[in-house]
Amino acid sequence: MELLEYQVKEWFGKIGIPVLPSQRINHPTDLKRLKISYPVVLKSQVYGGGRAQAGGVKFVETTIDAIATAHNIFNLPISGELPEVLLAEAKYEADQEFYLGVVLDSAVCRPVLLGCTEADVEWESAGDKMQHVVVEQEFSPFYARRLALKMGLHGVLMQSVSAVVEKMYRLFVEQDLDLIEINPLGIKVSGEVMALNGSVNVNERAIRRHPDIAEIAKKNINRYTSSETIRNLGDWDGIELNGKIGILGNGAGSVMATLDLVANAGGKPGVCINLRHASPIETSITTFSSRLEEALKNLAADKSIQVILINFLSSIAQTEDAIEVIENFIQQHKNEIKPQFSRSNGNKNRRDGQSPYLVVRLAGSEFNEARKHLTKLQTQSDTLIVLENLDEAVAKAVSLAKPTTYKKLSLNS
Amino acid sequence: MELLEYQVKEWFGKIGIPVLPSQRINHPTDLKRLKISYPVVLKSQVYGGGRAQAGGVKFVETTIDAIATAHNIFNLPISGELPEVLLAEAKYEADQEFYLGVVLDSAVCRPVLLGCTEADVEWESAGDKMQHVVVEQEFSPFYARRLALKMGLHGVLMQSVSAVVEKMYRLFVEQDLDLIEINPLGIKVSGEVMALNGSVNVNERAIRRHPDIAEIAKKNINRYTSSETIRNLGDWDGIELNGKIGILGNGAGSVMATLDLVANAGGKPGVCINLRHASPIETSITTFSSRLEEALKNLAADKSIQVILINFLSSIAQTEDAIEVIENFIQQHKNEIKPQFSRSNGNKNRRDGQSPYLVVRLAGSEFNEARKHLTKLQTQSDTLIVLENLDEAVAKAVSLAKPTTYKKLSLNS
Amino acid sequence: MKLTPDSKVIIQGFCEYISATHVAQMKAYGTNLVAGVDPGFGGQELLYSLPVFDLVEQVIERFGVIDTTIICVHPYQVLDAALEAIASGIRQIIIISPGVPPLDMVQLLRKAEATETLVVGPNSPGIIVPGKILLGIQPNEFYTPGPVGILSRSTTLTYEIARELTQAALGQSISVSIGSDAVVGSSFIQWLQILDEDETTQVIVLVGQPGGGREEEAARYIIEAIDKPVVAYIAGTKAPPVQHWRQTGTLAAVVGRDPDFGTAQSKVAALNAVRVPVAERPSQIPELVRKVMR
Amino acid sequence: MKLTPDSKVIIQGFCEYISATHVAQMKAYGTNLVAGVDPGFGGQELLYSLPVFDLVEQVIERFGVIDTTIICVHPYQVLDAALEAIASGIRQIIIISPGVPPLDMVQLLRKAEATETLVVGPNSPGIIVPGKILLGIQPNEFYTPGPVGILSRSTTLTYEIARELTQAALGQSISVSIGSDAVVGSSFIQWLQILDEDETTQVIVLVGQPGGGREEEAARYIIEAIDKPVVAYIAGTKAPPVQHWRQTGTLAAVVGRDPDFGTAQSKVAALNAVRVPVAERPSQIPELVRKVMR
Repeated sequence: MELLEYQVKEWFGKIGIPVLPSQRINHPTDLKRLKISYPVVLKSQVYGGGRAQAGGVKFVETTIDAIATAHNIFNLPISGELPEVLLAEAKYEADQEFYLGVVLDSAVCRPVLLGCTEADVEWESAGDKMQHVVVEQEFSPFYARRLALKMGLHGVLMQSVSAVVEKMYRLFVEQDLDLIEINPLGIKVSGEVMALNGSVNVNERAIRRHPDIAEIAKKNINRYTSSETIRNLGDWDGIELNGKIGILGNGAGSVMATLDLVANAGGKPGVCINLRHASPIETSITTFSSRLEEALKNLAADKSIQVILINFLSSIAQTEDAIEVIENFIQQHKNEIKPQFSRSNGNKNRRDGQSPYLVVRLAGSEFNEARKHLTKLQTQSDTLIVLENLDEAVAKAVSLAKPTTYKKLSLNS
Repeated sequence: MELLEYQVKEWFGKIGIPVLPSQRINHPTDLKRLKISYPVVLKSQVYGGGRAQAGGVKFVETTIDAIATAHNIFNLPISGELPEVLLAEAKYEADQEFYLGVVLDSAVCRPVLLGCTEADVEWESAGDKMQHVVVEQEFSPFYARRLALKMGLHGVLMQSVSAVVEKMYRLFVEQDLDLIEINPLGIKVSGEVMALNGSVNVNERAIRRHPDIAEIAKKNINRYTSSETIRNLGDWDGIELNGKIGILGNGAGSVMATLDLVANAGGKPGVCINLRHASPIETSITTFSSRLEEALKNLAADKSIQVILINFLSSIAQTEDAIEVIENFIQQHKNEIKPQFSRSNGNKNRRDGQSPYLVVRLAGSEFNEARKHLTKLQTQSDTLIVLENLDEAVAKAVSLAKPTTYKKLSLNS
Repeated sequence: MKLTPDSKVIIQGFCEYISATHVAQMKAYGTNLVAGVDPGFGGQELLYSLPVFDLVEQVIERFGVIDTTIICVHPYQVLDAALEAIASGIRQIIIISPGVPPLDMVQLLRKAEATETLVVGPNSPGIIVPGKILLGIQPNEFYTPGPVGILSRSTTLTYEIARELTQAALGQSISVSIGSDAVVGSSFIQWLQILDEDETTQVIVLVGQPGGGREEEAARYIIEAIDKPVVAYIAGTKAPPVQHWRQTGTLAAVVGRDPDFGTAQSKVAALNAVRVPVAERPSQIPELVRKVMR
Repeated sequence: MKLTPDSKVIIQGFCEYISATHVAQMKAYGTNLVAGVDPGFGGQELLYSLPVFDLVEQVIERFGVIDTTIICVHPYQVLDAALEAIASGIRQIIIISPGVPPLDMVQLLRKAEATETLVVGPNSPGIIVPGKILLGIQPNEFYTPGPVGILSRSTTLTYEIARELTQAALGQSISVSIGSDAVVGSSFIQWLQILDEDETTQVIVLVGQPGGGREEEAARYIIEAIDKPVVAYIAGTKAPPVQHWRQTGTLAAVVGRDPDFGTAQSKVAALNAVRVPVAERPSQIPELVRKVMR
């Protein structure tokens, strides 16, 4: 989970990373009570990069100027997002700008310190310019000095830059971050350093052990709601594609293998959900069946989904509960289909009111009973198919997903 | 350095150790704005133990009662100390009371967790009752569970007590403590725990890396001023005795050996100061010579000191500066002695206006020049003796310290 | 790695991912499961018909040296449980719990390396040696003794492949999942080495998925050091890349890795380059195994 | 412990306790002092006519493996400097700096034990092998080669005793101060063992002072394992006890130690109990040494 610049700078200030005097602006009129002297920079507080290029960062010289500019920035969407807050900050004349970062590298299973004597480097070509130090053992400040020296720094600047890296590392560990960056770090000829912009990514699994971050996460959770709840839930827990076949499985590898099978069989995978884990930012306790229930509800509500392919192979906690969820889902949608069909004449949206097909692949002795039971239901249902063989289940799902009869209606009409 | 109970409880609250609602009382009238409901406990905030027995802890039921009691406690000295602050705290009915502690054990070079299912244990006989766990490797909560189990706890209580120990350990490390205690920890039958009283000792060497503690230390420094500055400065840096021979040396072992020699030769050692280190709570930077100058000034001002015995054996930083300090001291006191002697007739205080003898033992080639130089001064001074042999220097110092002619004048007159 | 049926095993914690069925299955399989450790529940009752203790050291006092612990505590308590096991001299740790904060794992791995402790997982269903020992929650029904060693990072996908092999009458010598988290203990390389030395194993099936560089490392190691034939399957070749910040591509460039680093494509390419046959789907694996076994 | 004149030595940091004179003295004594490490001053100038580097690893790149580092950085930087040395493979560390926070030392000692690193100090003037090598700030003028090994916790008092021996024509084989802080690295026991094996050493002089239990431990070890005669001197027998909380007495009782623990009296008694002659004053030591040498 990302934090906004002003939140990051509060952390910086507390831990002793030098930051400029700044003020949070909730409304343009707040600028009348500005305690920083002009010239001032106004910065849109949005997630993601490219803010400056999009016009979200402006220098202002007077209060009138500032209020007008703030109005504009508040109304300027950046990557589709409007800022709730601006940050007003003193202007800083840096002689040089550096990049500093700490990131967890899963390939070496260690944090890596990153540093470059240029800011805003193109990552793809940063190979030569960007320096890195792997923090092999428990961190100690000498790792930060090693980075600063690799960056080609000496004397006082080497010491002040490594002191900043040391504090970044402390934040990294104390707050369970995946990433912390200062980009740029302003440098004066005098050797003074200043964190001009900062960003962090909090590891989502660790959020719940940091009450203050959990508080921010709770507010941010709106950014992940509706169809997005099922997207990007941590490590491969869900994938949103645009196809018509929704996939539910237990375990990331199993879900991905199913996705590959569907694609290889000529089908178009839609949302894929791994039910093994709850979202790490989920605040309430979930069970496998509650996650299954939620996922089925969301997929059924998604009009682009024609087929839901469930792939379960044994070792699911509370098998009975899970089967009951599937059964309830079928019952509920069987009841819905009839009256809806009668009303669907002349309805332009093909899928409206029609339940998606449910292809259920169940394998393993755990499911022997359930398979028999659901197979019985199959005969009473128009939309349920129960199978044991995975390849067959995939083939069935692909054949059931018919091509859509209209395209981009909303854009062309 | 000790902290007061209310400071310790602020730490407890922040780190999540359960504490009762409480309020700091700077003046009895503050009790009119008490936000805690009666009955309330008023506690004198003084250093050291025995507060309850001395009458510094009282239960009160009404505001009138509280104000009157607060007046009394503010005026009740405990071990000679008047409280500047009281703590008003909700009353707690504990079913049981435990002792918990974490202390650095220098013999095993590790922190030790301590726990006892009785509070206020007599330390001398605690052997059987008090449980301990040495924190051999990096701390992890299982050490706390080990302690709780050794204390004979089970189930929920084992877990809640070990959770408190875990947080105590975190404070111990984060704040560089020598000791942290909860005594007592109140226990309810329900399994609820409550830190009813807490104390910590901050390691004096680490104070400067904790700005908030350094702030408290700065205020506390008044407790260590005047003759007390030279006492108890960390580990063996100074010892205050009541004898007439003040001892200055370089290194704790050397100072103690000199002290022993003086005592074994029939002399009475007075204040002994190890000049090798500055006081750890000293805020300004000191040098060996500045410490020597300060120590000489303090010893000369101390009227009970008749002889100052300096024992220097090579390897002193800036030898020349140190010798210059001694020389200046002699010059200054030579000048003082003459006029003061003339005014000292009829003065009841024998030592008043008379400088102490200065026996300077210098050995090592570093002091060859200095010894020659001071030996020359010796001939011009009434009070300076320069020697190379330690035993001789000690013998001289002892012979110069004559018995006092009056005793406890102020008490008997 | 001590994987003999007589090696003594404990379970630390009983989370959602380990059920009474799993415990019963392990015992039925002959695993020498001596006790459970669950702080606060010591001595109170027999959980899943195992004696339960508050501390690992209490188990050791009672039963002597323990070879392996299976950790199923809350993800935030995994580090503590593992450090407790290490402090008690246990040198094989299998972590079932998913969701362990990665910086906890970094700390644990530093300690594990210093003490030469093998850590499998987290987010791993553990190890099965068909017919001999089950350490974890792999469903034994899909396994049968035989010559194929399975190395994987997945849970269910691992069983899927075992099932395909068993149905094709190809038994397994061992099946290990090193765990699907970004930061895990043991690597494919360590297990390739063990399987290469294992007398029962004739073919190795390597099951990968996107993220990290473990399959690429494995490919390099296979060409350098492994004599036995290897067959691979990589899930997620059709999955869109999930951009973990600067793990895939960008950080890779900085530290001198391929910009394709972490993708299923990169893994398939690395395996192709060392002539390891890569199956297109799980059901194709038995066929490839038979081919290389000839 | 490698104490031969060819072993390579560096200095990390130059605090008030190490002067140009000390560095010159070490070099004059033949100590193979190859470089200084002082972050921020690397390459800038020759400090005390030593090449100065920013990092220990830079020294090693240039001069190869380093045997010993003498640490004189600010007390709050001692832990970092020592960890840097350990990470660079240095396995002998002498810490001169006084005032190191004790919890930093606890952390360092855990790491030192795990890596089998010898840590002498903090607050130690180091080691001298008269006529061979000087590692630290002991003034060599008081020393002369001979058969007496000195083990101490003090600084100046150690030289005082060396001076007494030299004046009495009793040379020294080695003189080590383990440091006068409460928490220090190497113990008397370790050094007693080294001196017992050292061919040059014929008599050992043990110099103690109040605090901790190192002298008592040493006494127990002497009776168990040391064949060479030992003479002792304990400073502070007339000093009033400084009550470090529950270090002296009270904590002792809890963890099963003598309530007298930590006092000079306890140390003298422990040495008397194992028939180690205890001198009353430094000038008496040569006499006692001669007596036991006969």
